[in-house]
Amino acid sequence: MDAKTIIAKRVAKELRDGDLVNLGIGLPTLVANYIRDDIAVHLQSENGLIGLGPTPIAGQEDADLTNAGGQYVTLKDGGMYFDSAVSFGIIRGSHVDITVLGALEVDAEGSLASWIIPGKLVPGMGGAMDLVVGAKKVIVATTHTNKGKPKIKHRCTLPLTAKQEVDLIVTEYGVIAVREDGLHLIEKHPDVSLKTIIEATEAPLHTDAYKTMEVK
Amino acid sequence: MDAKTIIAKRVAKELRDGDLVNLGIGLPTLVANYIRDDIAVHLQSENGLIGLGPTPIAGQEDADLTNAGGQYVTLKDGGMYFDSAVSFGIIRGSHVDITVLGALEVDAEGSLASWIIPGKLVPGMGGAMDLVVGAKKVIVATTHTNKGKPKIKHRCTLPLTAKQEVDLIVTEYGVIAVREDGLHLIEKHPDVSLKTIIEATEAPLHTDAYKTMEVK
Amino acid sequence: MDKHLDKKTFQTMIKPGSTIMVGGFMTCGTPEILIDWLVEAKIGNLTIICNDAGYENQGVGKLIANNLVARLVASHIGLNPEAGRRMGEGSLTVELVPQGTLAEQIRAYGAGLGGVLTPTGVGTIVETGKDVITIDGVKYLLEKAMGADFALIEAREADPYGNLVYAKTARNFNPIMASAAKTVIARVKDVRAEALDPEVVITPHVLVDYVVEGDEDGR
Amino acid sequence: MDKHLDKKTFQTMIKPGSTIMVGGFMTCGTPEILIDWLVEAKIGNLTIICNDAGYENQGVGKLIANNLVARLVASHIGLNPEAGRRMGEGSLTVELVPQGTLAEQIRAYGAGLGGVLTPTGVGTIVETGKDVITIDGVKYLLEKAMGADFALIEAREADPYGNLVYAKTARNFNPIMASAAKTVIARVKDVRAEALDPEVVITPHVLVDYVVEGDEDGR
Repeated sequence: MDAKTIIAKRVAKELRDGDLVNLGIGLPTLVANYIRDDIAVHLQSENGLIGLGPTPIAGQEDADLTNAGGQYVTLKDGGMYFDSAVSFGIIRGSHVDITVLGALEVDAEGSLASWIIPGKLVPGMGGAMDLVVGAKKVIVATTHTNKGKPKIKHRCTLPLTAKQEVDLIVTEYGVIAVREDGLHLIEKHPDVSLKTIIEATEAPLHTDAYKTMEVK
Repeated sequence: MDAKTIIAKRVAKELRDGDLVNLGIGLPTLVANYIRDDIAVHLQSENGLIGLGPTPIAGQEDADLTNAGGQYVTLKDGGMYFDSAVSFGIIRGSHVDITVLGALEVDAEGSLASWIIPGKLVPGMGGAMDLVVGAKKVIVATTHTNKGKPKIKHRCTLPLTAKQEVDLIVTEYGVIAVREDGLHLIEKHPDVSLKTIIEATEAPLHTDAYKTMEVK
Repeated sequence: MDKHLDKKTFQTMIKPGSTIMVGGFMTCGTPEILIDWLVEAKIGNLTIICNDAGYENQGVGKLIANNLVARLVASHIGLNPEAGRRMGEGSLTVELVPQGTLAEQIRAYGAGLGGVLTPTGVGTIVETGKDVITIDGVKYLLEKAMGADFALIEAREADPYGNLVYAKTARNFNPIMASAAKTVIARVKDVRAEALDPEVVITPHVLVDYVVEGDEDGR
Repeated sequence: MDKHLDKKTFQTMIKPGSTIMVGGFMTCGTPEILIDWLVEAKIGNLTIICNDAGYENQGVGKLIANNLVARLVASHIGLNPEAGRRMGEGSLTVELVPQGTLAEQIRAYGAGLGGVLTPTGVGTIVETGKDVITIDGVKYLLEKAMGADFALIEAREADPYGNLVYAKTARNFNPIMASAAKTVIARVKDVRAEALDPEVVITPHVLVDYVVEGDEDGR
């Protein structure tokens, strides 16, 4: 199983029946494929809908129905549309239970950098700043390193998306909880050594109480 | 013609084709009866509609369709409903062309007192403060005196609804414009002497350029 | 997800001393039956946030008449002399707020804002005790967001998911209150069998915790 | 009241140097034909307020590619490399704003508020140069209201009064922009013969100054 699949499957286990969830562009989008069939999870797309359904069948795309990545999507029964002010009211107002998004860097304080590499990549923050500040639970879904370089830092070096808002970091190596006293490895991939994880993590990591990560 | 009719008819002449207008409870409501047939004036009711129509025929009242006074009303073709935040967004955001409301006192600076007589009458301001601050043009429609006591003061003595927001005062004696340098009598009822008006007005009144008020 | 709520659970859920937003404008769009349930269970010491005080025997006026309200936040109380009387004698604390400010404070809370800057009330007694902030030469009052423990709202119709649409001017404060309380209880005239048209939903189901259905509205 | 607007009048009405809000989210809900009219008339030195920079040959990207934009206020520009290039070389000023803040600033202007207090951006570079206001121990940024000379919006349908409804996620920024500009021009796919249902109108006709009807949307 590749890293992205491991991560997406593990994040999906965080979702509960009735949750309103926003999945960021890229890796987080894959989470939708692994949501249990026996629970109702409502996916929000910040461009203005709740009830995001699967990708439309080829030829049935509707130019007026896209997600926040600009891709064609569908709407599930019971879903609805709203404007951008309402959409971010729902986001900022703590009505979103979980937001899942990627990271350039995430740190020991739970701060996240995900929207700009000054002088190199300036796409803009889009809705990420509001999502990270507003959602009840913030899950960062990211590969543990970027080409071997740790993404989980002592302190972020890039401009922040939000300060001290991340609750959980899910990588292909394990699951890390952000707590008052720093980062805690709470689950470890059975095939990855603790040494590997510690070496791939710049931030100090509490490793005194972890379980085996469910990988299936 | 009684005072209220004179006032309502004169205020109606201020309305232009396409105007969005809010008529306060009481005397201002009567203005609706005198709007020219050849113009489209859109009446807003701050409890949540644009397109206020006439009072329903007896027996056809709808408990879900009332005005801001709690009275049964109707909706004209092209009208629509909205919530209170949208309603006051329209009001505060200068989308209302004219608001017409009554007064306990109005003064030489264009300040208005209309919502409270401390220790005696405390109904609350309702939507009046927002309307007076938000509307493009504020018309006070009031009898010139309260049982002979001037209502048009040098300075209001009662708690204000809004400071320096009134544009025009229409009474049964005439029409008074509020300008930088104070109050200007711009129209005088043909049957009322200038002396009567000046005596019934506590605020100083510029009377150097008035026309005859159209009373019909 | 079953959002049905019965009277007994309702009466157990709402504790004395709660802060409750009640929808409606002079009782148009007020969930009378939920108020009756509060009165029946004598749940008191309440802070009520509502556009107005209703009438003496209608809307939140019933709570006031039954001595269940300690504090009322409203834009006017003129049609309920009993509220004025109790305010005068000191048995009811009334906080009067401009209607547009009240709407905006509720919306702000629901939208996760700390507050808004409004020109309404500048230079009046509404300004008392508030921060005045000048932007580009214009004065504004800083009005803080306002939330509640419960919102009791009324809608025309719910769908099986709990999406809501409203009836005419009975909409008023109901949709914004649905965003601003920890627990939102909607009394609806009907629950339809099919999902509502996604273009016309006013209150998304995720904001609605419980739905009380019934034809009897107590009016 | 006839709200019909033709190309020639449109091109005369909008002056170089104007501030223009353009609806749409990655061009979904962007009035392409109105942008084409601006490009054709070479109306330049514009400040554009839009969720994003569109694509290189779509949406407001067409204005950027034709060198008509001096300043862009948006939440991201990632799908239009040309915007990034021009930003880098300094021929385009880009002001990046969190999406929810942008929406709220526009809504605030339309609703006559001076600004709002948002927790978004606290502790980030978005905070730079802004007032930080603490309420009940929580920090908020004071974000000012944002208006424009023109709003160019797209709707699914207008009625003869100019009331608007939108199509699915093409709604996005369009309704709030309709409240925040001196002159609002709506491009609609159709103008229907009868008034819209008063319960489903999203943008009231009083906010809409002009309507451009047409089947060709230029996409």
